[in-house]
Amino acid sequence: MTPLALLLTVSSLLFVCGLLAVLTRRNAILVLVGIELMLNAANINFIAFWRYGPADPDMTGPMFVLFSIAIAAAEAAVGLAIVLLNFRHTRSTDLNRLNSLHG
Amino acid sequence: MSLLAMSSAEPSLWSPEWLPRLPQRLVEMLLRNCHAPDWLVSLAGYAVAAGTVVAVFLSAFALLSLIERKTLARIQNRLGPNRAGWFGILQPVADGIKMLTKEDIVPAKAEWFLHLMAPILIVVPSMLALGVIPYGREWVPVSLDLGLLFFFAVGTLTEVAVFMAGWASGSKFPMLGAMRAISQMVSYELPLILSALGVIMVTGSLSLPDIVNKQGDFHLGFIPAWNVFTPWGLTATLIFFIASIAEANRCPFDLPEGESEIVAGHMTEYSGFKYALFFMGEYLGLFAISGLFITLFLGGWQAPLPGLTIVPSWLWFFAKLAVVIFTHLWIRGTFPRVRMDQLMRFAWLCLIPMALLTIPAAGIWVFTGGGLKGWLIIMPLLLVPWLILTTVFNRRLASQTRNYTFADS
Amino acid sequence: MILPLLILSPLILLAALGAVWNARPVHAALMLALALALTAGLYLCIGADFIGLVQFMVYVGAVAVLIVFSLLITRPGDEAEELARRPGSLVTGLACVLPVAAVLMYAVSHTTDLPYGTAASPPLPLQKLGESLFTDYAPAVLAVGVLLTAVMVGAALFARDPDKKPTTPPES
Amino acid sequence: MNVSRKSPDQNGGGQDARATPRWSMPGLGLVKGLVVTARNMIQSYYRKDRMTTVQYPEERAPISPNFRNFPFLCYDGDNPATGLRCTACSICEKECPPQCIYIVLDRDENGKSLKRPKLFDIDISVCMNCGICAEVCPFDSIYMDGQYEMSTTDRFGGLLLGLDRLAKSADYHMKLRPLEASEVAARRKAEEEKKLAAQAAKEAKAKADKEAKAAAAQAAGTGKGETA
Repeated sequence: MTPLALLLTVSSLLFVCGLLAVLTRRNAILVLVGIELMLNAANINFIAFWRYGPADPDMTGPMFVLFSIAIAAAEAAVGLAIVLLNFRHTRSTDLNRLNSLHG
Repeated sequence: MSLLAMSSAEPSLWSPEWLPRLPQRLVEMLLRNCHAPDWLVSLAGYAVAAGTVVAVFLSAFALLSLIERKTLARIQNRLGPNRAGWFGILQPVADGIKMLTKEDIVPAKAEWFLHLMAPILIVVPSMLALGVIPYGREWVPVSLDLGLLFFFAVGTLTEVAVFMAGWASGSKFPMLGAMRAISQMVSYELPLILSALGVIMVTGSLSLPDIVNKQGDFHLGFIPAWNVFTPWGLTATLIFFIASIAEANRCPFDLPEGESEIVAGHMTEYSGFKYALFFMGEYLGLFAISGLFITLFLGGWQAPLPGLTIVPSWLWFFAKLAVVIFTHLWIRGTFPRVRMDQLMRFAWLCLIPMALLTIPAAGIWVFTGGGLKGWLIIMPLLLVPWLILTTVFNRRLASQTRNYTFADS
Repeated sequence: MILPLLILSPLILLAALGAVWNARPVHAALMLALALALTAGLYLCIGADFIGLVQFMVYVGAVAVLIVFSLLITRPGDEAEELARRPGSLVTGLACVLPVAAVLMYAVSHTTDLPYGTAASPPLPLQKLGESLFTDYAPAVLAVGVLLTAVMVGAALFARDPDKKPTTPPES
Repeated sequence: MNVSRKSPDQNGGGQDARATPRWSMPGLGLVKGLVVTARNMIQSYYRKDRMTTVQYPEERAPISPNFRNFPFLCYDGDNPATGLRCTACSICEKECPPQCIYIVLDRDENGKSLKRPKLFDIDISVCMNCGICAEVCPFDSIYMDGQYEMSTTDRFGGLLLGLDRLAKSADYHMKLRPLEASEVAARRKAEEEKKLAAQAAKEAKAKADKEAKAAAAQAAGTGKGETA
């Protein structure tokens, strides 16, 4: 097994884990946990292809990961702020109870 | 490992400059003479180097725990510990014996695994951070290209550890203490890192030995070219120092463990050796952050005057460390604990804007080439916002002054 | 070079599974922190030191702590009984996830056919990374800066109490 | 600053802090505080009057004459067995709120009271130092002590004081609380003198009575004899 294949397997399984968390968790914060896992899986792919893929003198992979990390942090901050704001209204972070908008 | 870069210079074995690395080199020589494989030689060398740092700082920790009590006592016109041994010199030993022989209590509602891991995770990052600081010209335990980033990265582990301690104890005061600690650390990490960015810009490197080497010159023949002697560096020094007090959880920013309010914060439910580990982690963290402060702004191991370079460089480092640590003690003995809202407002409204300003100031300093011109341009740039910020800050606090009817009589 | 990867990969997956399956929210968040920290270790092992340390600092130091902190503020109960009571969501989740997993694994198994198996790029040159970050990628850096500023202001506004009234007592 | 220089106490600068100027250099107050503590620290090394610590087991702070601790029994003279002022009247025993006093009256073989205690125990693990026993004692016998090093390794016997440990001489009382003791001594002396005088008067009276009676008897005898 080459390192590339190993890393890609890890990253796809990590992605699947994240997806499962997003689909099954009811707590909004834990759904964010799943999203972080999925972003992380994508980052592993970028690094793996930069390191073990075709030669990449421009370092596009790490660069993309840097931006991705910055945006993931921003996403977590905004996401958690929204969850907290919602928590202040409904006293709950349960996604199944956020149904006041469906017709 | 790509992270590790061996130092290649090989001066005489007995020069004082190399004294702290003598054990490491002796072990390496011994192993080479026994025809040990190369990886074993370097591994053993690193182990001994790490052991040297740990031994030095653990004894410094023991000494500091005594000196702190003596200094605070003198500030309050007391005598301090003076029973165990001559002038209380054996007090750390007595404390250690007491700590080690105490019962280790895990509360019934605690999660024992996290409860156990938290004190370990407090000590480990401090030890790791101590490993990258250049203590002398030839004494850098591990010379990393990304030393500064590494330092900050392992420093963030403390937050997780504090949270684990607070949460795993399963009781109220630790929880409150952990929440206070996390919000404080997150808030003060920003000015800490932002004020270090100017140094990175001017040096053009994240490697701590490079940063120290860059500060080796003397202006006008006697003013050391330390970063503190530049306008942006002075501001960054103050900000970094204040933020480092908060990061080390020391007075006046010791809210996470304010004894009079929440017992001992996240350490409330700990006893015996685990408590000692917390104590140790705190002091090692203080050493580490003070060491970084010296490295970034006070010229690391550089001598303060040109003629004094004959003194071994690591002695200069430890002299500066002693001065910085004493300042910490002095501040602890002087200022009362701040309130939580004051703490947060100070970080976000005062420190972070000023820390952000030091970055363009450092850029201007580089482009004007320093000197008098740099001072003239940068000083107003920093001084005016500082006066505005502090005045506004003081005003807002002054409007909330409380009259104590009985205490003031 | 593959040995550290072989050690780290299953650990990452186990930690991620812990983050997904653990019924106690705080444990799940700590498992996430562990998974992210181990991923940082993975980056260090394959020569992306800078990315690894940044990952550690941002994900473990900021994102995981943020998640843990909001868990403390909201104090959710354990999800164990809920998960046990409604296995339907689990079945649905798995039904959605397994095809995705199958597709991904198929793709990965074909990626191994690519001719390159060993390191093609040198370890990350930091100087060059910084230079291209502020020349070629300068617009992107500016955009991220604007984004982060907006996020900081926005999050502060979101999280602020609109009126200073005490919050309503929680309905039990 | 002037204020603090005049009085090098810890609260130096408290006065001018109240008269805060409208605007001062930000951070100046912090520096002032640091100067105060630095002066404290440095002067503590050469100014003896700053250091108030008394190194306890080697040296002791003098106790105040008003300091009162567990009770003791006073005796006159040198022999506690004979000089004890206590008459075992049991007033203190009855008044003691936590009832920590236990008295047994000493009697001779005929069951007649000897007006002295056979047993006088105070359990100081129960005693609450209220001093009521000392107040109610009509015989100036029980007083509050100034002793504070009462710790013992024996939880029961060590804290149960018997006559041997309770009895202390009047000289000790005089040394402990000279004012109160001399007052008591003067009063006792006066009483003693009064008693002596009364006794003398009584004796004189008795003698006079006796003489008068004798004289009367004689007179009657003679009168009787005369009449008979």
